[in-house]
Amino acid sequence: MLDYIKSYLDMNATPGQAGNVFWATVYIFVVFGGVSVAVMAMNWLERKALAHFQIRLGPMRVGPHGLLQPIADALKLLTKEDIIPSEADKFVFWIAPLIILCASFTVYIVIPFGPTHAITDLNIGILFMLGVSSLSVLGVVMAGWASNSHYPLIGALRSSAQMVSYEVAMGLAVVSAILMTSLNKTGTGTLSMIGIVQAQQAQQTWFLFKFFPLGFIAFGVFAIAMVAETNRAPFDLPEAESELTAGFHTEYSGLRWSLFMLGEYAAMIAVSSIAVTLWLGGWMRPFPNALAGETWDLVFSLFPGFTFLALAVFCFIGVARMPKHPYFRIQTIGLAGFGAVLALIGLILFAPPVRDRIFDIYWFCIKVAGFMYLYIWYRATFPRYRFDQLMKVGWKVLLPIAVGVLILTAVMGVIF
Amino acid sequence: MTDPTTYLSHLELGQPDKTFLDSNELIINMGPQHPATHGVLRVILKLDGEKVLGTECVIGYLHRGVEKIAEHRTYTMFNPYVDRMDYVAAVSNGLGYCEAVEKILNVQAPPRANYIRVILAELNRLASHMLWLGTHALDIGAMTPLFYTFRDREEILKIFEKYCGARLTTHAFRIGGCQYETYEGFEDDVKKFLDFVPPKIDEYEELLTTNRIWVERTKGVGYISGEDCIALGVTGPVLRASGVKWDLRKAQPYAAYSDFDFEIPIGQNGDTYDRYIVRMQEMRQSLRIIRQAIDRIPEGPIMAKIPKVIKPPVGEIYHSIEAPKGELGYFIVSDGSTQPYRIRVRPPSFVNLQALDLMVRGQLVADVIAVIGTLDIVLGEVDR
Amino acid sequence: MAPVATTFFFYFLSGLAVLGGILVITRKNPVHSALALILTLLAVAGLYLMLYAPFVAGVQIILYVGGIMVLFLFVIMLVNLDKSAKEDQFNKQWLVGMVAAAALLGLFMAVYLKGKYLFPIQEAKLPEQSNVQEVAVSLYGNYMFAFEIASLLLLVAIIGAVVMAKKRI
Amino acid sequence: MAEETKSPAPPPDPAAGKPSGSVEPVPPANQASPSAVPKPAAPPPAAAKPAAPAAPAKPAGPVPVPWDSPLVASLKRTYGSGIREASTYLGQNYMIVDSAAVMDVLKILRNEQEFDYCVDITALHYPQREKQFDLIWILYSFARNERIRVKTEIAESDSFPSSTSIWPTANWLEREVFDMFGITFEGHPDLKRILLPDGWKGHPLRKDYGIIQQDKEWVQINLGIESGQ
Repeated sequence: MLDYIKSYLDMNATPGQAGNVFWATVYIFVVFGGVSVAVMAMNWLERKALAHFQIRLGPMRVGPHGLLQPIADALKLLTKEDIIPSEADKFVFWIAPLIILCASFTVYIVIPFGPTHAITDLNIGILFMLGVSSLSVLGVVMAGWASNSHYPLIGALRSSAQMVSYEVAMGLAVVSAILMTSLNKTGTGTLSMIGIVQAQQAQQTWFLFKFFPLGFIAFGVFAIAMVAETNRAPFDLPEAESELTAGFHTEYSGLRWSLFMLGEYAAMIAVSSIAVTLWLGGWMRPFPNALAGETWDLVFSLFPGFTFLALAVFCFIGVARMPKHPYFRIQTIGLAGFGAVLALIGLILFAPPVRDRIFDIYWFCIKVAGFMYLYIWYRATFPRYRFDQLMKVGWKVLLPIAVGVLILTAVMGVIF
Repeated sequence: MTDPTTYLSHLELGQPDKTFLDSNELIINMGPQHPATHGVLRVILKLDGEKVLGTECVIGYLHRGVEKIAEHRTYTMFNPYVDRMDYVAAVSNGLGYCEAVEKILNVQAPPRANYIRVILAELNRLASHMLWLGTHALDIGAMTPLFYTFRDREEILKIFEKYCGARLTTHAFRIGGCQYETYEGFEDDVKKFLDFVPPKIDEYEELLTTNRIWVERTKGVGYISGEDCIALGVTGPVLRASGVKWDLRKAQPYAAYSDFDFEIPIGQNGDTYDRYIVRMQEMRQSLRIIRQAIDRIPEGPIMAKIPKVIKPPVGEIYHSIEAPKGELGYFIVSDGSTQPYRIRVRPPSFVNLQALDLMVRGQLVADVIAVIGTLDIVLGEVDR
Repeated sequence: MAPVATTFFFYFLSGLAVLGGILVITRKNPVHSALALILTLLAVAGLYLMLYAPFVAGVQIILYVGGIMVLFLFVIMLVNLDKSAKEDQFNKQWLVGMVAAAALLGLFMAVYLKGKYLFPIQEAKLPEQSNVQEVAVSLYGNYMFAFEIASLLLLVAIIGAVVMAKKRI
Repeated sequence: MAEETKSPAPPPDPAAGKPSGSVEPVPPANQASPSAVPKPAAPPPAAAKPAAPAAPAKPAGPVPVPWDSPLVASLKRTYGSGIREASTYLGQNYMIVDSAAVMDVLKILRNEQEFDYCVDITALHYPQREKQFDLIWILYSFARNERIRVKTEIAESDSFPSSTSIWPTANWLEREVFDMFGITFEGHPDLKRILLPDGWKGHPLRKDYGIIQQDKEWVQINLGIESGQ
């Protein structure tokens, strides 16, 4: 048994490929747990960042700087009364959030956090991701219809139209990235997520910069479409609070509502992961070609530890700035403790065995976090599109651009 | 509540375009509990998909019978009540009421009082427009301007608070002038504010004026022509954005407005974007007026000679001012007693709201929100 | 990786597909029917996976479940179907239906009994690693003409739909 | 109120300051500008000293003075005694018109005299009078920068023609008058209560409307107490 467990560690494949059920299970738990924690962190971060964009403080009461706010929110939502409208279609109403949640979590099966850090590697990986993430629109439609109310219905109609429309542009942008994998005489193309990153590794470039500016444009199309796909500002029409109160989940409350939120944030992280994998070199560290060599590898592998240490220092600065008042004592101690934990993690990350294993995961997560920050930034800056304008952007702007880029990429691929 | 369909009795909506799917129209109740109806406005929308076939406003949820109350109060006692109508522009409401009563008494507020009134009323116009901008932008989906405008509106409210102790329902003026002399440092505060706020207005404009989504959401939305405005009695920035250069401060100057040099910004297209631009320019013009007023504020008494018991002679008077939202009129009928026989308030929001139906027909649900925002209504004033 | 519990999954997925099919025709509520159809489609996608055709399975999910069924639901929600919900589902043409079902049953029986001779057993290739390439070569190589014909047909259908749906051209 | 010395400035001739067709109004021509109003006499001692009985010694406030203008003259020529009174009070012009003629007068004001903006429609209730209601239109002309009030007396039973066909803005204003006074307008597209709920009893702005009774009744029915006062 132990051998069975250990045998995987020496292998150079994902647990799914190795057929190692134990490690696959561990990975599934780790990934799903990690995603759930990331969603909570994202929740806190969004509220804090948005607040600072808007000259306010955001959550400050629950825990130091509101660090425990997501937990408090989760507890509140869990204990809230779960209301099902009496005229609602009970079964559909009940199953809709589950579908969204399942769809957005299943996607994580194929996300490559590192060359071996994925639950499994499907040879239709990217297709699988697009397919499964397109299932979440079903949940939205069902939720809107089952609520038996006008606002959710309009929200559902909007979102189904929106998600189906933007999937087209998104798919075409993805295809042009996939085309790049097979080019440059590096072998045949692939749909596998790990294969795509390996292709970038082999070509010594991120696809973002390949066939400049084609990769860049395709990435742009995807970056816009993915915001629309996840119903986030400025494309948050299905849940436009000023128009449709809360869109398709108007009638939901408590736990079920929190499942929607969980699904939404998980989907945001998932599509950002796709973008990172396809265009930003996945787990590769920055400047793989310009700053190559052993020394640079070492320098970049020290980044994770330093990041955590920096966060710890940030916490300690916060501790120093805490008001010296008995009322704040617990908060101060909590923040100091949090900083200490972060510092400890940072120190552990300097250890060579850990460092080598964690290095690629770190770069992947950092890139995804960048996208998450963009999501917040959009939300703070942009007004909301109107429905017809949204459709216009999707069909008349993004789609032609995506088709054009696709054709040009194919031509470039044949020429070079 | 009554079934919404019975409310639609008068809506001559015509048949929606028949499609192959024979999609039937949807009737939606927007409000009274809705985040974007600015209070308790209830709009019944008749939709074909997302297209608005017709609307009907149901108002009165905030009706307090102000006009009836007036009949049972003396002129002085009624003064604070007017602040509660348009509670975001309480100073303007008070100004209109005090001037109307002064007119029927045939007295004249002293010049210094008039200057103080102009300064406060223009500050209030700024505050009202800032609140409008923040909520309007929030309705269209831009969250951030709301917090910026509230930050800057706060400075105005601080001045109000220092002047008269109240922030929102100020009751700043009295019949015959002002009760309070300006506080120590009033001029400095106002001057500081005048330097503080122009960059902030630039900031709002930077966020919105050239923002593509903002322009697309507002250009061509909620169009109303100047003729329609006049026919529907729509006044204020909405009228001016439709190209009619009419502002009571210029047309029939009251208080000290004839002393100041300012422009009436107008728009050409009569759409939501023009109304936005007009209001933004009005904010700058208000600053101009305040600057002139604070520089030239005369010394002297702040209260005219007014009898202790206000007992206007028998007669009636109509007086109106340019409130931030349009023409705010007071029609006072006196029977010679201490209590008005009747006070009629001509609320700009109420009359402007009538234009909603015309402005949103044939547009989308999202535009209804934009148009409600751009009309800048305050339900306290609509319902009184 | 060796397949696990193939038989179980085959019967499980087939059972799901059949169950979904039955639900589609027995549910009175059209939305429920559509959801049952989605169940069937997903089960069939699973069967494709078992046949080592992951590309087809993925496309099945993207196109049918993510696209077409969403449009179905879209239309069902827009159209007022209260009347049809009250109607009896098996009232008309049941005789014709029976005959058709019997004919189909006969066909299945014939294939089951005589299939061995008609379609000789052939060990299928398991192109797991290069599935997409195989499909592409078939579509754009061997069956180029048929593929183009199909796409032309679809184009005609699209234009027809636009012409019919648009109020003013 | 006798004719006294202190009268406001006489109304200037509207024709003098009348721009031709420009949209931008000129500064007020007939609206007595604040500086033009003569300083009022000392505050009416009548309020402070009600004992003073001598009528001539009582300094009356401003009084209405007849309003002469081509507009009034032409209207009077057409309607004769239909125009009962045309006066200026504190610089504000108003005319009292017979209820039979008022719709025609309004139409003429709108169509021929450029009073294209109906500022307000409201009513007054005088329970002692035979014709209990005063109906008032406040009109404004952008071209002339001039305001007038048109007043008419109607009885409760009268059903009065609606002016929505003249000014669309009259729609809600008339609904409010109906809501508050119970005056019905014939030909109004949708005459129903606007500010009060549909089931409301009575019309609150009438002088004989009892607030206390209404309140008592409500608390007796809904709260089961004797009085809310």
